[in-house]
Amino acid sequence: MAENIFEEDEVSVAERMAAEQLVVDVDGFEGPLDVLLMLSRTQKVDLRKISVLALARQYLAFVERAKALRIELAADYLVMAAWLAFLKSRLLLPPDPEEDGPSGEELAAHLAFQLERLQAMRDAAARLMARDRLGRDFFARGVTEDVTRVKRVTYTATLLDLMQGYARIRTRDDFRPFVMDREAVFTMEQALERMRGLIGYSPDWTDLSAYLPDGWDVDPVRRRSATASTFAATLELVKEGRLEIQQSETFAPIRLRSKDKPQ
Amino acid sequence: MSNEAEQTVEESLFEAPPMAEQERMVEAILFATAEPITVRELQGRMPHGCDAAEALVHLSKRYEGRGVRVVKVGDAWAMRTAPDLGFLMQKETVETRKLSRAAIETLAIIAYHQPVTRAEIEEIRGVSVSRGTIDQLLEMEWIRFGRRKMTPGRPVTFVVTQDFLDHFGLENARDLPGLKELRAAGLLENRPPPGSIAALGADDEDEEEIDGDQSELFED
Amino acid sequence: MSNEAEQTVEESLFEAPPMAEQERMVEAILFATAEPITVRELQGRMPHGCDAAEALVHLSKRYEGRGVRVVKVGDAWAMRTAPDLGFLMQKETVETRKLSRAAIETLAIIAYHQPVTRAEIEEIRGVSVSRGTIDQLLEMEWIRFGRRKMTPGRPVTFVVTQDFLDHFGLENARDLPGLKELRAAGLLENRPPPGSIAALGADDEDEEEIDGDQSELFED
Repeated sequence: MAENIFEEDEVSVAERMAAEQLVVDVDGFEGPLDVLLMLSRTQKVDLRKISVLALARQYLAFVERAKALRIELAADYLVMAAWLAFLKSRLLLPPDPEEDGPSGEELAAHLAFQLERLQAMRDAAARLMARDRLGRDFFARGVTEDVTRVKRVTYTATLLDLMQGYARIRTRDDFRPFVMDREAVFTMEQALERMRGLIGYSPDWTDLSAYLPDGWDVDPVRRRSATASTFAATLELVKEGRLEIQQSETFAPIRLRSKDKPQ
Repeated sequence: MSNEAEQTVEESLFEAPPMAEQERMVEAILFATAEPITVRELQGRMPHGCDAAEALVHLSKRYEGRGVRVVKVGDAWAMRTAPDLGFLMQKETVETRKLSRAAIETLAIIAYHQPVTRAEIEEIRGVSVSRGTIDQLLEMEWIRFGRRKMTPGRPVTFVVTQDFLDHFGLENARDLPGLKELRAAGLLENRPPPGSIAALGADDEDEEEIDGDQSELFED
Repeated sequence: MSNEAEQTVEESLFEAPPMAEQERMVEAILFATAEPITVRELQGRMPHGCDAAEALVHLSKRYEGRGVRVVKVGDAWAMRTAPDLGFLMQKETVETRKLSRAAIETLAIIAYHQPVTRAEIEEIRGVSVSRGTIDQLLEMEWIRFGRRKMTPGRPVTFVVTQDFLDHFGLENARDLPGLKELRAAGLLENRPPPGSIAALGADDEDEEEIDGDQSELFED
């Protein structure tokens, strides 16, 4: 189909081939600037000496051919075509002194600059990719040793910390009255639990002091607390009818005995 | 008395090992690691008082012409096999994902024009840059975000990374092939189209920023 | 560049490269290969006519005493960092932390009451002293064991060390300010108002809180 169209143009085979390729490859182009750059190469001159007018004609012809082939051209190709048509007219007509804005030459120069810059970047990219490359031409160490991170902690303190610490301890006694000292308190709950476990084994009269828990019978503060709670627990158990309690006289030892039947 | 003790401790603390020994240390560290290591990092791993930079000079001289070289990558150092022996390494060759033409061109534009905004890349290429292309380059860690441009909208910029330099065996982004010539030819300028107002007078500022950023990029 | 290299290789297909060149090749291969490599494998990768075994001998001699060595692993060869430089493969980060309150208090008691037994420390502090606290202070070399007390059980005592004195800038443990001076310095003055309701009937948890407040007051 393409051949039929171009037969009428009476162009050389080479040109026709180029044109065909151009049109067929339109999808392969990356936008109008890419096409322009490719077209500019057919002028076979230094990009700086390119004829933008000729280039505009080439591009417009390209768009016409693509249209004739019913190739869907993206909008920007057509925008570029319109712009180039405008540029062409500017370049061909003598400048209108009334009109503002950049001259055709300025616009053309900028387009030439854009093409040259794009070409320069393509060349640069090619040179970059042609460099010796890591993992292809030169290589990194094959066996790497990981760096283990060791965290070392050092501790520090100031003399003030030290003195404050000491001051804190030495003044703690001042705070004592305001704080319940749990260390030296044997609660009634604890005593009750302990007594419940013990009374079953004491059918004989036993001194209350014998029921004080280990470690609570030496230090006077602790002994006092343990005695009080144990006595209170005893009374509770008497109330429950599980214990008998007696004291021969004031300040005499308090003695107790189980009411449970020994098993 | 206590002061004296402290002093001697400190003195021995800062008495560095002989240079030959420091060279061995740098050798071992560089050898063990695939990634480039900065002088600062080297210094941090070596005993107190060592001069990693000097040891590096000695070491790279020692490896001149060997099968393995000491190379500078940005402000870091690494050991790499000599490129002329690449033919021995077919086994080690890692197939890098083939980059599209768009990706390669975008990469080159970022390398040569950095810091560069997406709009500028598009202006140079004449087509829009797909998100995927940028993503791919970011993912490969060949490019990263630079600081924002001080232009309306404060657009984000892209710059190349140390990995990029390492991959292409560049000591520095200034060593990019043909960079000087391109700059002299004005081809790295972001010339605004004639008649556009927005970019008027912005040229000098941009130029400055490019230089500033390029050197800054490799400082840390 | 790699093309050139390839060409020279092909040209010298039957003429082995000079031994120095072979050594370079072995060096590059050993460097880049992840696994140890046998002489036969080396030979297979090098150009025809090469003597990998001899090149290996030269290479390992070259690396003698360096930061990297050529070592035999089974019947294969590899390059490894010198064992005496293993410490470089660690990155030490030092973090300075404040001593815990328990440790400071224990230390203070030892300093003020030395030589002092653990039981005595516990009596003064009113709480038991954890093994860890004592160990930490011993490890820091701020306290050491003193002579045993001539009391039943002959308990061990603790005293402060010279390091301790150095750290706190004291010539002598007796230089520590006394209670009177602490009070004069305002260190003992912050007491809760007598009969303060907040503290009434407080249990352990509250005690902790009160103490916390107290230390805050001191620190300000």
